[in-house]
Amino acid sequence: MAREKIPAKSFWKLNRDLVMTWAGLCALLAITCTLAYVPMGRGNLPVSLVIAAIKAALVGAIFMRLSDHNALNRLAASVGPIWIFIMFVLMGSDYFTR
Amino acid sequence: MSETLSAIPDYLHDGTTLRSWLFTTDHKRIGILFALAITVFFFIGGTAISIVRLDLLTPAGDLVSDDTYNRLFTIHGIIMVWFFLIPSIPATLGNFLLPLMIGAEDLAFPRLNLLSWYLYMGGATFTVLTLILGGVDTGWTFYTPYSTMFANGAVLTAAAGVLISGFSSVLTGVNFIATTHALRAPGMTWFRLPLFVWSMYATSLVMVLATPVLAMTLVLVMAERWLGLPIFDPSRGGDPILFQHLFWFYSHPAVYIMILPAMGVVSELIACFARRRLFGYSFMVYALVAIAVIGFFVWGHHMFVSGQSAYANIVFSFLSFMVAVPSAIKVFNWTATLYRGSISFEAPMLYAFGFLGLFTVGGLTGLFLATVPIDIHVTDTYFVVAHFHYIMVGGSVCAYLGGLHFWWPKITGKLYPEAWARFAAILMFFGFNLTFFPQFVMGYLGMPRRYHVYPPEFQIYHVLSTSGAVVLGTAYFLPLAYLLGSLWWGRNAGINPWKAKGLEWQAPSPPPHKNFPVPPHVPDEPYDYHPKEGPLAEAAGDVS
Amino acid sequence: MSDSAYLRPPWKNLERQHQAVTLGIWAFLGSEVLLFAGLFAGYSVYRGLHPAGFLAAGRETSIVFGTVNTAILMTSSLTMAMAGRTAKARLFHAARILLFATFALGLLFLVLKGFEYREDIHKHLIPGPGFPISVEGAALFFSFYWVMTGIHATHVTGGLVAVLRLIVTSRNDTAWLAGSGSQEATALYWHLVDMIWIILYPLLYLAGRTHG
Amino acid sequence: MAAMMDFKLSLPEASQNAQQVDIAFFSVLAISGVILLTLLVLLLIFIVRYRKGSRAKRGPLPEWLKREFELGWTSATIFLAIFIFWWFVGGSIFPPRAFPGQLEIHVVAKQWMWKTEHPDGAREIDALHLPVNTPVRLVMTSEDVIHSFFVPAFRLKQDVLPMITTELEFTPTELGTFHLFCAEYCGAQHSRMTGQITVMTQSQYARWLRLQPHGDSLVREGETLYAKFGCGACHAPTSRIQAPKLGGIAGQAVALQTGARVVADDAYLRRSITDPRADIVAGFTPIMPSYGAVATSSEVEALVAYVKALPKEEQQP
Repeated sequence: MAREKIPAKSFWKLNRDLVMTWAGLCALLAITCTLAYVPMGRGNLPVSLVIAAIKAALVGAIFMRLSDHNALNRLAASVGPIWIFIMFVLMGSDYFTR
Repeated sequence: MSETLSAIPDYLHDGTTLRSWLFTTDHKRIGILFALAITVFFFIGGTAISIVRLDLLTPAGDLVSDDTYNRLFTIHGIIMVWFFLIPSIPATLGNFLLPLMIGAEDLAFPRLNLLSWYLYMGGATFTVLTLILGGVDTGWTFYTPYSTMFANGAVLTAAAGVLISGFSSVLTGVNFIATTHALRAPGMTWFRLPLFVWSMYATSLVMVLATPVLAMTLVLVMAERWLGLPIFDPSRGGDPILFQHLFWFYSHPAVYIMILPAMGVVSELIACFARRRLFGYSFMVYALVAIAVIGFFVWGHHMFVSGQSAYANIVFSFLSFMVAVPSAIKVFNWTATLYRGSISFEAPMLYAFGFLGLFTVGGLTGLFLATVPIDIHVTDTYFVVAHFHYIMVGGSVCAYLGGLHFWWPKITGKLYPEAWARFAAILMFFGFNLTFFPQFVMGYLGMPRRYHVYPPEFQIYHVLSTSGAVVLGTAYFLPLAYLLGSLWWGRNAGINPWKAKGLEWQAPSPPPHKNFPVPPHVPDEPYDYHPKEGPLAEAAGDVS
Repeated sequence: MSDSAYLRPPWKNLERQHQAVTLGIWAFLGSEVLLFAGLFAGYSVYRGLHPAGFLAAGRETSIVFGTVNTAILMTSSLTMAMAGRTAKARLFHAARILLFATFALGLLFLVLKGFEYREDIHKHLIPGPGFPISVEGAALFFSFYWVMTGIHATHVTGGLVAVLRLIVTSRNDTAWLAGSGSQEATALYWHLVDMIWIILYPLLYLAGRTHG
Repeated sequence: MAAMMDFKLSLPEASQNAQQVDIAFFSVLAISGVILLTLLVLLLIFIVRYRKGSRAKRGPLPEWLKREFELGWTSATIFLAIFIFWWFVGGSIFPPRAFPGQLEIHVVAKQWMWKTEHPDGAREIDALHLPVNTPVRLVMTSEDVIHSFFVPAFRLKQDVLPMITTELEFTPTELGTFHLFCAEYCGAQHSRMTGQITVMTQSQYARWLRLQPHGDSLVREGETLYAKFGCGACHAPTSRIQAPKLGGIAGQAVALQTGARVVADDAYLRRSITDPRADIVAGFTPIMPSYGAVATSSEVEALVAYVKALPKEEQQP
């Protein structure tokens, strides 16, 4: 098969949303790394986890194409986090009341 | 049609070399490979526990040493749970029947299916290695810190065996889920699926979501024992109860990996031999899925005396009562299916009746264990041992044998000897009750489990139990003998000896490599044992 | 040229085969998530029991390696996603270059992780005799550090093998990248490994940075 | 064989708790019995009446009737499950708080024996003597693996964990000798880790106690350990090193660095020894090393007992 020729412009157009997402991820990485050095007492952990969750959601929605996948795949993708939630809630019912 | 059939070799004769078996991607052959392997393990695990039961005839435990006793019940537990019960129905009957029942050629990922078998065998190799190294004495539960810091057995190889075979069950689950979604024949809508398929689907969910947690727990145990990393060790800040949470997060749902498929099998048997559509089909489906999901919320009822908080005890107790509801609904529906049926009593149906009685006793005694104050008294006693054997042996093994007899004509093309089979089924029911019912009584009286020596007042119950085990053991050897014998001497079964509904009975017996010579189409509701009069019934008759 | 050449038994329809592969891989990813759930749960419980130890230990991990590696893995995710996009646009040559980039970045991640491990070992950050942090719970942190990063590195290695397979198989048959479901399946797995690292990063590298 | 004739079908109810558990047990047994019996009778009727070839009527059932049945037994089952939960679990679950006047017995489990210690220092191995009708509180810990303290006659069981203290509270109500079992598998001689609980009248118990050789009481043992570990170097009232003073601290509210206030109960004292940095007292630097790996669980218990016995000191100027 012949090597395809692609104009740089259409190549950019094809991948623009992906690159933007990547830039967003890098920005969030810089923010979370910086914020880790800002004393917030107990606030540091939740802040870093929320940023991590946003990053993970970006990867899931854009890179893993969950935003344009069918409902079944989205359901399958949501099962893991839901089950982790169940695990934490029920284990918490022990550890928070020991 | 029959001429074209005879031209295509059935799956058993489609290649006869060892290679054609070991590298097969045919779901039916892989089912057979699994069946062979689990049968071997069933009898290894059975031998171990036979020695234990003989030893328990005397209160002083005169037959084997303390250490040997502990290794025997441990290997019994590990083998029976992970190398027999977990793969029993899904990997053998499930593998064989799932594609047939939905009208597919094979599972969605045939090579992945073969990989499942090799992973199982990899885990099995480690388990055999554990036996060669002298066994392991942690109990199948691997509780820390005993397993990580104190046990001297081959904990690492035992844990590795379980870990590896766990991946086999994850891959089987993934395969079944994708197959059920994507390979149903035209007309086979979700609510036309046989309940066995639904039960496989629900089981797969549990396998996929629970097994990895066990895998990671075992990795942590291995890291602590082998690499000396502090993880559960309380003297280095760890929490041994954390292990129990993680372990039971898998191991309670694992019970549903064993019992859901059994429920699926029994639904097929009862519908066929009562000649009646299952009562409340959609409720049966919801109940299966509900059990699979709620089953994840109840693991803490194994830990009422562990030192877990009293609030957690209440939460888990309540949730455990809730999981009893869908199970009860299933029992009611099976019973109601018999109403206005036309019941015949072939061996598979006898196994189904056995299941119904034994599972109900197992389920009802579950109520005792969900009730915290009662559980505190009877947990870690023979009451619990009896309870879970009623579920796993009375329930799952009974259903497995019932299913094996029911589909034996389809799997092998031969009929088994009916009289022997009925005798074995009845013998098993009596042997089982004689073995395990006395254990309820001695459990309530305080006989702790995993005891090698015991106070003499419990001896009568142990003697009863051991004598029952002799009967039960005989009842398990009988099918091994006559089923194997039927391969040579059995009469040819024909396509549908039971006149059962379901797509698998439209394929030849045994089916050819790609199952259906003509791709099937499904116009009917499931279990359509009483078709309506008129042209519709004619049309339905034409399809087969 | 027809993509139906990539039909595998028992499939009759390529689109359905793709759907099944994607659903299967999503189910498998659900399983993978639960694999790490046990580690997350253990980490959370112990962090709750020994907050001081976890903060003291968290300071000792190498934030430079951790952050750079996060960026590398996110970039590899980008190249992987772009590879899928370009393959779908039938720009197979570009897709293969992007797969090479993904492979190289993944390998770089592992190499840097190796250097980081060497530094950790040099600082005796292995629980046991000679472990330098005396605060209770710090050793537990490092148990989880080693197990979490170790299991994650195993997954990266598995991902690299899968990416290598894409590169090798598409060498003579570039259209295979779009025709079979393998590229998409591999990509989903690769992104999940990235996602897990994104969650591990604040747990292992950002704890306790405000003190000392 | 004579021993086999010795079997019992009932178990003494030798504590207040035992009666409650038995009521629950036999109530659930009755409920289950009725359910099982109904089911078996129905099965039998259906099997006979609808056997193949019988002349029973067989037409289809109307859909609405089926749905009524489904909803009926679903709601009945849910109701029954909630009822059993509410009736037998709801009320009886929370262990009562410790109260004065309880006989506090310390239990240490190790492979494969039970060591018990009475408040005045009398010690027993694989045995425990108790006065009847006296509230007892067992404070239990293990020196190695997980064990479980199980007395069937009391219907009580509690896991005994290493480095963690668990408690059991009960009141023996019946005289006699009862089995003590280890119910959590703990290794080779698990089944030999048994003992005897002897419940005596209160005067018999007093007499028995007097006749025991008295080892050091827990407080005295704690005093020795306090000196051995050099706790006084920092904690003594005269010490110049900054450390919280311990006299009379037990039961008091303590202000922590985080701003929280906690009550210095047993658990707090234990934690402060094994994991001093868990709760740092306001105004102090966390310089105390952890004694979690140095002191055994039973030594920690002795230290806690000693600290609790320290008198409140005069305020230093």
